Amino acid sequence: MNLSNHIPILIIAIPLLAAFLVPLIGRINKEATGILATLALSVSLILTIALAVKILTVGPQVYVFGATSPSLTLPSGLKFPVRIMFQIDAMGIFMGLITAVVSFVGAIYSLMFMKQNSGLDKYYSLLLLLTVGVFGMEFTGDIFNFFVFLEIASIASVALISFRGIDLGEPAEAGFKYMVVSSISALVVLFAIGIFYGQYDLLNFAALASVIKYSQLDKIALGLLIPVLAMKAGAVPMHMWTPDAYSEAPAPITMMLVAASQASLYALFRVVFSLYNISLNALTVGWIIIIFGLLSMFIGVTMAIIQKDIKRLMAYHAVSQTGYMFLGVGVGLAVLANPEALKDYGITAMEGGIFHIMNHAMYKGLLFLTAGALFFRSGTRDLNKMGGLAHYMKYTTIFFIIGAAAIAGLPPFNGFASKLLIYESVYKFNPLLSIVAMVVSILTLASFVKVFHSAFLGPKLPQFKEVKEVPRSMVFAMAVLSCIIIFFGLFPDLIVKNLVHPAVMSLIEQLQYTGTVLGGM
Amino acid sequence: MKKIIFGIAFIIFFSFLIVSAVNMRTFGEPAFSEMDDYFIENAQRETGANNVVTSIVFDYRGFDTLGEATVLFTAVVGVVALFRGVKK
Amino acid sequence: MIGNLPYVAVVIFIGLGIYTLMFKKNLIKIAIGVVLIENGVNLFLITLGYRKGAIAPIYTQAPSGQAMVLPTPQALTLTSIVIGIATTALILSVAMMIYKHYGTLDTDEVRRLKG
Amino acid sequence: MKEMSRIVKTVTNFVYGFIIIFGFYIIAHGHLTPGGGFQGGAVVGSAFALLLVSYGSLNSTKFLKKDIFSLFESFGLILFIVLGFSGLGITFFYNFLANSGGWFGNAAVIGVNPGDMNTGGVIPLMNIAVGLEVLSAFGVIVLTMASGAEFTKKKEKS
Repeated sequence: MNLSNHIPILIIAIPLLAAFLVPLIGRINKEATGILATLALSVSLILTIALAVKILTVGPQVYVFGATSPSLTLPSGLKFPVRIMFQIDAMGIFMGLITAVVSFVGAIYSLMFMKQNSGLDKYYSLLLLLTVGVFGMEFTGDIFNFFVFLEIASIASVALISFRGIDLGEPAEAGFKYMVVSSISALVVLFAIGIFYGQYDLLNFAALASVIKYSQLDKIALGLLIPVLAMKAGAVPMHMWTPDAYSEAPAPITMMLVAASQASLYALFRVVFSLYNISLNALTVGWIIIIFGLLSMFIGVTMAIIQKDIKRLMAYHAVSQTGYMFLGVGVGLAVLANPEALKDYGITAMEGGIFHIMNHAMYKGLLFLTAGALFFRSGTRDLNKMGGLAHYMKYTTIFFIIGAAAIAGLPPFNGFASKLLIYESVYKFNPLLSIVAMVVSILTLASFVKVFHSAFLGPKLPQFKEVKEVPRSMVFAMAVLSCIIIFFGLFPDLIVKNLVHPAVMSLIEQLQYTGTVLGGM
Repeated sequence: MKKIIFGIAFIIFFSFLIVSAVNMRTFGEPAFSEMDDYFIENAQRETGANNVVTSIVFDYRGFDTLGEATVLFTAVVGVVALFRGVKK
Repeated sequence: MIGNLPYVAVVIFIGLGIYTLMFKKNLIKIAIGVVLIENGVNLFLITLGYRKGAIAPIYTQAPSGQAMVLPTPQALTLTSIVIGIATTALILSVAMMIYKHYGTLDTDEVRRLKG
Repeated sequence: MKEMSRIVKTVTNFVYGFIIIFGFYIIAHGHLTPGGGFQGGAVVGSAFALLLVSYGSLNSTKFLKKDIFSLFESFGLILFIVLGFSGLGITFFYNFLANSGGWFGNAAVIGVNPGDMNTGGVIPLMNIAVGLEVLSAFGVIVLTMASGAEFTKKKEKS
C-alpha cells in the first residue's frame, strides 16, 4: 500500500473522520475536541502542501473511488468514466492551499475565541465539516459530487452562522437568509446537472467538456449556472446575504465563509473555462462577468463607507474585493478566443484575478480576525462606541494596519501585487475599467482610515479600562496570516511564477483538463 | 419597486425553464445511455448485488453516499447545536 | 411538445416554488417553497431516467428479457432526497429559532439586519 | 406536543413493532430488493415519529433517548467510513469483499435469479451502517425539534 497515491482522499477523509469522532470525544472531555480538530486540520494542511508539490512538479492528479487502481479512469476500454473521481490540477490545489491555511488558522483562533460558548463539540464538528465541504468542491471532478459537497458546505455554514442564535435573534435571521440562498443555488445547479445528464448521459466534468456542443440547452444550463454560482460567491446584485452572514457568524467562521464563497467562484471559473471554454461566446460571457465585477466593486465599496458595524463594513469590502477577481478573470475570458490579445494582456489579467483570490482570503481573514479580537475584548462591534483601543491592544493594532494596508493596495503588501497586475492588463483592454478599479481602491483606503481612526486612535476611554491584549493562540493565528501577507507582498514574482501561472494555464487549456481523464493528449 | 425586479427575475428564470423543458429530448426515449447500459450489464458481475441502483449508490458512486450521510450528520449536528440550550 | 409534458409539469412545479419564495412573506411558506423546488428537481431527474415499457433495474425475480430503466437518476434522486430532508430540517429549526426571538414569522417584521 | 387519544395510542402500540421490523427487512435486503439503508432507515425513523406524535413529546422521552440515538448515529457513520477506509489497500471505497468467496462474497448469478443474501461484498454492510445512521439521525432530529417546539411555546407565554 503506497500512501502517497492516496493523498487526495486523505486530505478529505481525515477531517471527516475527526468530525464524526468529535461528538463522541465531546461526551468525555469538551476541551479535547478543539485540540482534535486542530490536529486533524494540521494533518490535512501538511498533506495539501505535499500534494501541491507533487502536482506542480509531476502534473495533475486523479483519484478514482472504488476502482482497482487510483489512476484507472476508464475501465476496460470504455470511452467515458463511470466512477466518481477527484481531479486536481494546479488551479484546484491553489484553492485547496487557501482552504487548508484558512481552516487551520481558524481552528487555532477558535481555541480561545470560542472558549466561553456552550456546545463546543458541535462547533468543532461543524467547522471540520465545512472544511471538508469546501475541499470537496475544489477537488472533485464529478458534477453531481460537486453538488453534494456544495450542500455539505452550505448546511455546515448555516449551522455555524446561526450558532449564536440560542441567545440572539440576528444570527438566526442571517442563517435563514443564507439557507434559502444556498438551497436555491444548489437546486438550480442540480437542475443544470439534470440538463447535462439528459443530453449526454455523463456526469464527469472532463468527459462532459469533451462532448459539449453549446446547443440551446447548454446555453440555458450556462445561463442558470453563472447567476447562481455568482450569487453564492456574493456578487452584486445578488449580494443581500453577504453582509448579514459575514457579520453575524463568529469571526473564525467568517474567515471560512470567505473561503467557501471563493470555492463557488472557483466552480464558476471551472464551468466557464474547463467545461465550455472556447465553445461559448467568450466575448459576451466575459463582459457579463466583467459587469458583475464592476457592480460588485463599486456598490460594495460605497455601501461599506456608510456602515457603523465593523464586521458589516468589512463584509461589504469583501463584496467589493470579489469584484476585482471577477474583473481580472472576466477580461481573460473576454479575449479567450483571441490568442494575440490573450498572450498580450489576457493571461496577466487572469493572473491578477486568480492571485487576488489568495490574497483576499489572507488579508480579509486577518481583518475579520482582528475585528473578532476587538469584539472579544471590548464586547461591541459598533464603531461609534469604540475608541482608543490601540493603547491596550498593541499586537492587534499592528495586524489591523497590515491587513488594512493590504486591502487598500499599498506596497509592499500582497494586495498591491495582485491589484497592480489587474490595473496594468485591464488598462490595455479598456482604460475605463482600470480607472474604476483604482477609484474603488482609493475609496477602500479612505474607509479603512476611518475605521482605524474611530476604533484604535483617540484618548483612553474609561469603559475599556479592563481591556488587554488577546490570548496568545489568537495572536499566533493572526501572526501566521500577517507573515503570509508580507511574504507575498515582498516576493510576488515567486508566487506568480510558481503557483498562479500554472493555475491560470490549467484553466485556459481545456485539452489538458480533459486529457487527464480521457487520455490521448 | 422590489416586486417589479422580482417579477422580471421570475419571468426570465421561468422562461429559461420552459424553454429547456420544451427542448429536452422526448420523454421515455433516452438519446444516449452508454453509462447506464454499462451499469445494467456489469453491475451484477462487478459487485455481486442484484439491485443495480444499490450497487450504484454504494459502489460506483459510493463517495456520493458518504457525502450524503455526511449531509444528514451535518444537519443533525446543526439542529442539535441550534437547540442546545433546551433541556429535555 | 405533447411528449414533453412531464418536463413541463416539472417546470411548473419549480416555478411555483420560486414564486412562493419570491412573493410570500411567511417564513414557513418560504420553507415550503424550497421544498417545492426540491421536489420538482427530483421529479426532473427521475423523469430523465424513464425508458418506455422498461422495468425497474433489479434482477431479483425479474421478468426476463425486458429492458431496464436507467439506474443512475434513481441513485442521484435518492441522494438528493436525503439532502433535501437535511435542508428542510435545518431550515425549519432556524425558523423556529427566529419565532422564539421575535414572536413572529412575517418577513417584514423580522428585519433587524439591513443597510 | 400533548399526547393523543387512547385509540391512537392503542393502534400505535399495535403497529410500531411491525413498522420497525419492516424497516429492518428493507435495510437487510437492500442489495436484492428495492430499498436499502436510506429507505429502511427512513421507515424506522417514521415509527419513532409515530410514537412521538401519539405519546406527546414529554412522555415519549421516557423510552426514546436522544443520547442513545446520537451514539448510534456516530457509530453507524464511523462504521461506514471505516468500510471506505478498509478498501484503501487498493482505493478508497473499493469493494474488497465482492466475489472474494468470504463474507457476502458469493458471485451473483448473472441475469435474472431468485437472489442470494450472501452476495454484494461490502454493500450489505454499508446498507446496515447507513441504515443505523439514518434511523438514529431521524430520531435525533424529530426529538430535538419536538423539545425545541416545547421550549419556544414556553418562552412565548412568559
